[in-house]
Amino acid sequence: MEYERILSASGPTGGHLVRLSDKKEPKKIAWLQCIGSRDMNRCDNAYCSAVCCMYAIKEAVISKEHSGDDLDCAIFFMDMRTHGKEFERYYDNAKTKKGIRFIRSRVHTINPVQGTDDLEVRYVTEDGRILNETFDMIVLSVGLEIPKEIVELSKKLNIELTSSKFSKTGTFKPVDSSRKGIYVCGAFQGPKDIPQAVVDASAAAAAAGEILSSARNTLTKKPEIIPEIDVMGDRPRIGVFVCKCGINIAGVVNVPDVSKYAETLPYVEYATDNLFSCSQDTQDKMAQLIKEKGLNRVVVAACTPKTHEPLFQETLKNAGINKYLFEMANIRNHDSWVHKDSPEAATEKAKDLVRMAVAKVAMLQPLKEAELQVNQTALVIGGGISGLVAAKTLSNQGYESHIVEKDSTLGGQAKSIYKTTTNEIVADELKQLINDVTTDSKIHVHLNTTIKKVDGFVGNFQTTLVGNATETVIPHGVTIMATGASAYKPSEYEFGKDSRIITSLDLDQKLINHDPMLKQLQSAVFIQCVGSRENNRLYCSRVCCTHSIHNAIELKELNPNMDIYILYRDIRTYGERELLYRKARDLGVIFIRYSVNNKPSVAIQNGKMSISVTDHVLNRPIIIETDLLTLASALIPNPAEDLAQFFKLPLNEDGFFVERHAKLGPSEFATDGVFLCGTAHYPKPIDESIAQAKAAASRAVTLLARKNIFTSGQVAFINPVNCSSCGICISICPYSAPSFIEKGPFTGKAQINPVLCKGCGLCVASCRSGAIHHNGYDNGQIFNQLFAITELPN
Amino acid sequence: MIEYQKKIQNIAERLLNEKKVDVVLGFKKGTIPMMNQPCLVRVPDETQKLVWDSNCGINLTNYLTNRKERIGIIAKGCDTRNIVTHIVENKIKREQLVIIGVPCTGMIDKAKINGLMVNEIAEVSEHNQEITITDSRGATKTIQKKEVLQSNCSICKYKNPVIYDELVADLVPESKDIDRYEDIRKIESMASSEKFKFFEDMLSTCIRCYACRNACPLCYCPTCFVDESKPQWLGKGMDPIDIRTFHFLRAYHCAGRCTDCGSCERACPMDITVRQFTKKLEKDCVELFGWEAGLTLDKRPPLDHYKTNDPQSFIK
Amino acid sequence: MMVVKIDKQKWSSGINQLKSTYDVYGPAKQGKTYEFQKLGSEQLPDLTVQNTTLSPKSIVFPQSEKMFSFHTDENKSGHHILKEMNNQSMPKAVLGIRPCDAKAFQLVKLNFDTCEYKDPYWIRAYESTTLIGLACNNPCSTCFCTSTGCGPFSETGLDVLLMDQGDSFIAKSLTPKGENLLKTATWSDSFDPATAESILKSGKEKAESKIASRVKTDQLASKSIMKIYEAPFWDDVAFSCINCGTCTFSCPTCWCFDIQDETKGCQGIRTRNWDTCMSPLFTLHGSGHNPRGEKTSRVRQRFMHKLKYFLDKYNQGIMCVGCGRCVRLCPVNIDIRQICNMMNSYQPS
Amino acid sequence: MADWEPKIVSFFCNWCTYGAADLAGVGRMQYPPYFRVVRIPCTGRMHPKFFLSALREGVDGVWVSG
Amino acid sequence: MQNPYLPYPVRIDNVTIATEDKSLKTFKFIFLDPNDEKKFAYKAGQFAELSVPGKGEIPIGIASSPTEKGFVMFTVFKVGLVTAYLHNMKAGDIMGIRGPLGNSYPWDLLQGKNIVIIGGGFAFTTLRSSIVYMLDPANRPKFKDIHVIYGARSPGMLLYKDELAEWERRDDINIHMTVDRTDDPNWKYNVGFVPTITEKKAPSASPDTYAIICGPPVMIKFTQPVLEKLGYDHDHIIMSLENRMKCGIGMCGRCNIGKELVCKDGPVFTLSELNRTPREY
Repeated sequence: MEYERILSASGPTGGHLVRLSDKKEPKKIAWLQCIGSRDMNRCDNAYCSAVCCMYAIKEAVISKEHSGDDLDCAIFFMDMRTHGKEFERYYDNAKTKKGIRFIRSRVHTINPVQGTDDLEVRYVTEDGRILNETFDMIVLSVGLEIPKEIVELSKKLNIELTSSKFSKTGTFKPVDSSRKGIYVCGAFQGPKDIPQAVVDASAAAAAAGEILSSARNTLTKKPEIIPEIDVMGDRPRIGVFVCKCGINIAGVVNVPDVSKYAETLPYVEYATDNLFSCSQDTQDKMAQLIKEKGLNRVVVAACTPKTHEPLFQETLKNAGINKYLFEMANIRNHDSWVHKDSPEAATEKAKDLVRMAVAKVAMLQPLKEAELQVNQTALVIGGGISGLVAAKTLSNQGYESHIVEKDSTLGGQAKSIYKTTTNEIVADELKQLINDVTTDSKIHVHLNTTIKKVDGFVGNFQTTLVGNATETVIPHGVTIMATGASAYKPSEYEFGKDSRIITSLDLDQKLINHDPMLKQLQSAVFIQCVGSRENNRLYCSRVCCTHSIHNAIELKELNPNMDIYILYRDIRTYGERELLYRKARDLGVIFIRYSVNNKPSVAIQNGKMSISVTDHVLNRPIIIETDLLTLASALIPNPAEDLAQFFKLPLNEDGFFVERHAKLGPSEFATDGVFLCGTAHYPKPIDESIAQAKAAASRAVTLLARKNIFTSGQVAFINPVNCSSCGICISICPYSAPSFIEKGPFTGKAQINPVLCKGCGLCVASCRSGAIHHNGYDNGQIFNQLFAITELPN
Repeated sequence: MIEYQKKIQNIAERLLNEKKVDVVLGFKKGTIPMMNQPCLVRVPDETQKLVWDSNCGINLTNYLTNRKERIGIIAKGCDTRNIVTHIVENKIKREQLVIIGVPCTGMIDKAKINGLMVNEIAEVSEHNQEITITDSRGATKTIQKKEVLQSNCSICKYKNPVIYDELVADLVPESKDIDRYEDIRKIESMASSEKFKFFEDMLSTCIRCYACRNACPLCYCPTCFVDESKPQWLGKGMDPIDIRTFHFLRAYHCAGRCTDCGSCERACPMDITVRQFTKKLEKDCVELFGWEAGLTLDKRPPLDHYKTNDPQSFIK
Repeated sequence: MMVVKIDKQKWSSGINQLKSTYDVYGPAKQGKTYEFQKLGSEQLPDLTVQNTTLSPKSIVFPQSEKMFSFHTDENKSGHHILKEMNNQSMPKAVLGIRPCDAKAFQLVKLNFDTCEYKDPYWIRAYESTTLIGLACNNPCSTCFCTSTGCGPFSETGLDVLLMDQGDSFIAKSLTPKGENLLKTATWSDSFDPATAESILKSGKEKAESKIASRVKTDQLASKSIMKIYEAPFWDDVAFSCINCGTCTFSCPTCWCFDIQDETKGCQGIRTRNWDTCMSPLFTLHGSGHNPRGEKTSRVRQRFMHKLKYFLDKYNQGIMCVGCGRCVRLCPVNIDIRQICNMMNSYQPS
Repeated sequence: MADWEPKIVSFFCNWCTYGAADLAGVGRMQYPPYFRVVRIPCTGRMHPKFFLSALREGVDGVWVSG
Repeated sequence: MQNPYLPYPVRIDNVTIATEDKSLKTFKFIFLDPNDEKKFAYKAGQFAELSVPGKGEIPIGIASSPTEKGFVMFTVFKVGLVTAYLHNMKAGDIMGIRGPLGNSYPWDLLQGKNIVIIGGGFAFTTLRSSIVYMLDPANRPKFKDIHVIYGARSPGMLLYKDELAEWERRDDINIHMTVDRTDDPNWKYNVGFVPTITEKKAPSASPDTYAIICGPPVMIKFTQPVLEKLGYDHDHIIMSLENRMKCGIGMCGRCNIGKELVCKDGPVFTLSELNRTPREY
């Protein structure tokens, strides 16, 4: 955390990477992993904090970006746990392209180097050598733990905690605390990174929404609507409000001068300055001035529109002016804050920015927002556990849904899984869930069904289903993608050549069936990362370490004398799963690390199966004879290219869907009205899939709960007279907003559906004919800004 | 060439007789040497006026735009590539066309021939790959056609039609290992001041007649950007910056679509080598996207569609 | 009238003499083409070229011409009020202009110098220009000046006519302007006018005999506008047209122009630029309606204007001097000679 | 050249670089006052016209980022 | 040499919104130099180039009457670059007027005649000029009966509403207002297109009756046959054209119809004159 602040532009060193003690720029930095995690000796935190590996890598990479390639970054670690989406690729990149040193080791002491602020790290490598290395700076990757007060609070609330003091939740109820009506999310439930925390948050909101659904819309108030004044055809009367922002702007920019200057600009009827434009009383004053002076367009020269545009637009609305007749001049973030040593130049720049804003606002026209009805039904694609939970969550909140499953049964991958890590029997839970879904009158299940065509857009999709030799068109308002993933069928390790070589799911099947052969086994071997974390599948399948370890424990419990070997690259039992890893070791499961360049090999001779692997401690090959080889094969996404096309959704190079935002929008797409959950997003265990299913449902409800939605007025539109029908807009739009007109005098010309348009302007820029215009960013408006840059009016 | 011509006339006559097309689009003999005129033939009897020789450099695709009838069109390699682009861009439908493909051995460059004689050229005839020039005083000269090819034809990679329904002769061998971009690399290697001077000189004689634009089959917009009035952002006078802006943006509009048919250069009354602009973008499209225009009906040019996996290495 | 003989040696010294009083223009190689250019201090007109690619009309009527200036700064006086530009320059002398191009100025004058309105820019420029024509000993194959009321030795519109005699020119002044110029150039080796006339006469006959290209215009005046306008051949005539401005911009008699304001900051100018009836924009209404929206109507307009409307309006022949430029330069071989003959011989059924 | 102050027009995507420029302000990073930002809804909106026109208007540089 | 391209500087005296959709505004101009007003001696039916420095010029029919002194008035429809800019100008702004240009309605010929004015939409401007001119006490006796048929899309789109009401009250002029359609219960005049109302209200033809038509092409197209039906000779149907113009003085070459230049030889032509020209308007 402290290091993050040093790297931050707003941190104590202004983003300059220096050692705090002597302000020296470090040349060598070490990160020490697992400080306060995976450690019973010093801190009693047996769990893995799940996020630190990735943070350390990120910090190292960013440090290099700050300070150049000369900076030496070393990360001391035990297992590298980059199990998140796109993390493995980042890790690989850090290792191979950025030159970050990853040192698998145990650090035992850090000694200050006499007479300097440097530190010497003493560590033991895997092969047992003791080495010293001196660093300018050491960053401790300190783990996460629950503060005492929270533990206290939990007691008061009567919430049960785990041994690691995280809130206890169940795999199938990942956000339910032990007490009904109290839901948990984020790191309180277990150590986790941002996307997972965001997922949990949405899921918790969904869970809360489920029990509150009967109270929905009982406390809403209708805001008073101020009639909009028709300003079309009127001469622009521009008001300019220049904000001092306390001293944030006025401390550098001569604000009265700027506001006086603004008065001289064309069409400006009124200009003034404010201490804080965003304060409520200033807002009221502005609304009053707009009315008094008959202003019909407003420029606020202040901070950034990214945060304050909506606020001022609201002020315009309150004054009866269309909210799009507004422009901000960013004289704080882009001016006073960044030119504080040249107040004169900053004042000149502020004038330029105001002049540009005035030039643009004069050209702006009132815009209408398209209003559309929302069909309050959801389509859930995929009848696996995620899809089922999503549909059920929606139903609990009162919304209908259709589940489309290409298979003949519901349940997906969960059907093949034996137990959860907390020893719940998956089949029992799944049966209950399927029963809940199939008996729910609000959920319609379509088995053996695929999707043929999708028309429409957010609020009004029309999807053609094909199943059982019939086609049905389902109207729906939102879509949840829960298409899932499946186990990779290995081609390595002689798989398929011997019945003793099986996959993890095959082993689950044997466990489910209580296969008697399991008890007979003398020896069992697991090989991890089969098909994951290499070559064309450069991602971690996330679930396999835990799965194999859990199954190893199961086997040990069946037959404690069985010799069990787990051949792995890094053990990734993130969070409290680490406890299982520990338990397995306690039970005598033998863990042997192999390197990706030197994989184990399998030999079958005279009916005997033996596995050869180079032991990382002894550094020589050992041969294990075994009766059962379980391959922890990768989880690969189910093919979804067609669906991606239908809904205009992006897929990453591994075939997983790309969410709206990796951190902040994990359960939704950039395409409005389409949501994402489960292993179609990335490999994940059942609890995380369920959480994300709830999260996707929760995000979907934000749309479904509204009868109608308004789209932005800042969209593209086509003047058909100038359209040359070349089709470039249709081809280039990522959102399918343009189409050819099929009827009427402009048949064959293009048109844009304002509901689908995101206003990116790609079509506008691509249209050679100049037929496409952009409300809010039209050529004339941008040209006016451009001309205002170079034109000195007086 | 005369064999070509006969074959063209026969095919045109047959297509009209069989009512496969309503009109045939071809060339008729021009009124001055080295000039043929695009024409429409509507009845079988008139097909005899169709000609073919090395002066058919105008790209007839230009005349297809937005036509409604069924058309037989005589098309060289480059023309067919533009037909492809026209179909892709909804300017004509494939079903409307019977493409009479001409395996092309190149068109001759008027200016080069004019430069060979002191006096005015009175007549130019051709036989096989030889050109015989007669001047106004009766002097003659015979040269190899390849010496006087239009500069785009001498570096042509697609002499044969890429799409056709009829063929007037056997396909001709395509040239291999052509360096299409020698001139462009030379410009690219210039320092920016040199480049500036180069373009300044190159465009100094431009009279903004827009013949280059109008001869180009790609330029079919109802309102060209130079004519936009709301806002009018491009001056209409002889300001060199406005002239340059026109040429640059015209070239941009042809990026990924230009087939280097040479119509623009051929049309220029001031002999400006305007192809150097479009060729630069052609080179970029080849290098960045592996794209050559007008070879397939199934794909749109690289700058015409949105792909999440477009190369981004040039963004730095 | 004054006739002098200009020895080729005196030719260059005379021209340099002229340059102190006149801006001297003459044909010169520009890029790949020959055009009329203002000659530099030691530069001589290149008279080997048969005729320039573009007509010399731009010397009097530039393609872009500033008309007025203004400013929009409300803090200064006179804002938003147009002021005439000071376009005054030295008198111009155009050496080596062909008789056809000189005659063209006479036709264009009918447009710019009318009894109701006078175009001060054109008139001032024209009046300060002295045209020293070079008779065409070797007309081009596309020249048809003899059928347009002009000819290779035509004197109409010229101030001086030169005839190349190998090592000398015979120069015949036709106006006081021309006489002045000869004097300024100190080209004063007098030559017997009668001999000159006979040389010119034979030269003229010889040159005219070389002109094989002809158009017929005798029936044009008697036909009704509406009949020719409605003739069926216009679609065919216009078919190959690509709507470029080559024909109009290269033509010595096309005068159409557009007026545009250009501003930069508070400073602005009103300019006029050549325009072309080939462009759909030429007649496009603000409402989107276009009286000549179709290519055919624009091509028809060009030929009707030159060969019929002008003839009817001024009764001064057709608005074409037969220079052949549009025939040579049209990218798609639209040939005014063919069209003129079609119009002339058209008999409505 | 020492006193030369370029005028650079910066076309910034609303979703990334514009916000980044905001953050530069939040972080009080100091840079020369030569840039004038034009906010565009996405760099996809960027049209060759804008480059050409900006240069024609006399700016010294065009910076597109997003 | 007088420069015919040089506008007279004027100041906008006031701007009023002319129609409910604000697409038309009426501008009153005052000449900065009072002598220019004398030079700008015009007749009803002529037009002028409104010159907005920096934007350009537009030809607009003069809406004021020569009998109204001290100002000139134009009603401008917002359609292009110049008019859009003009619509955003305000009283006090300086610009230019160049003119008067073109011919006028043939007032000498019309003396002593019955006049039927047929107008539609925003082309009513020069007709207002003509009506005010004819109603001037000094001029009214020169004319016999005056009929005005004027239509607009809706009541709110009628120009010069106050004056229409005033003329309506007079007995020396017959005003027939019509709108294409309206749901205004207070609308007490005609509903229907101009040609239909013309057929009903226009006096039948006589050698002494002249019709002046000014309106959108579609109105003219359908009114012509009506007048023919009523017996009007083509010599007695007078129309005003609006072609794209730049110079306004017959030099720039774009506004011709046949050999006639609309800006200089027109814009007013009789139908029989137009019959002899190509229909390029």
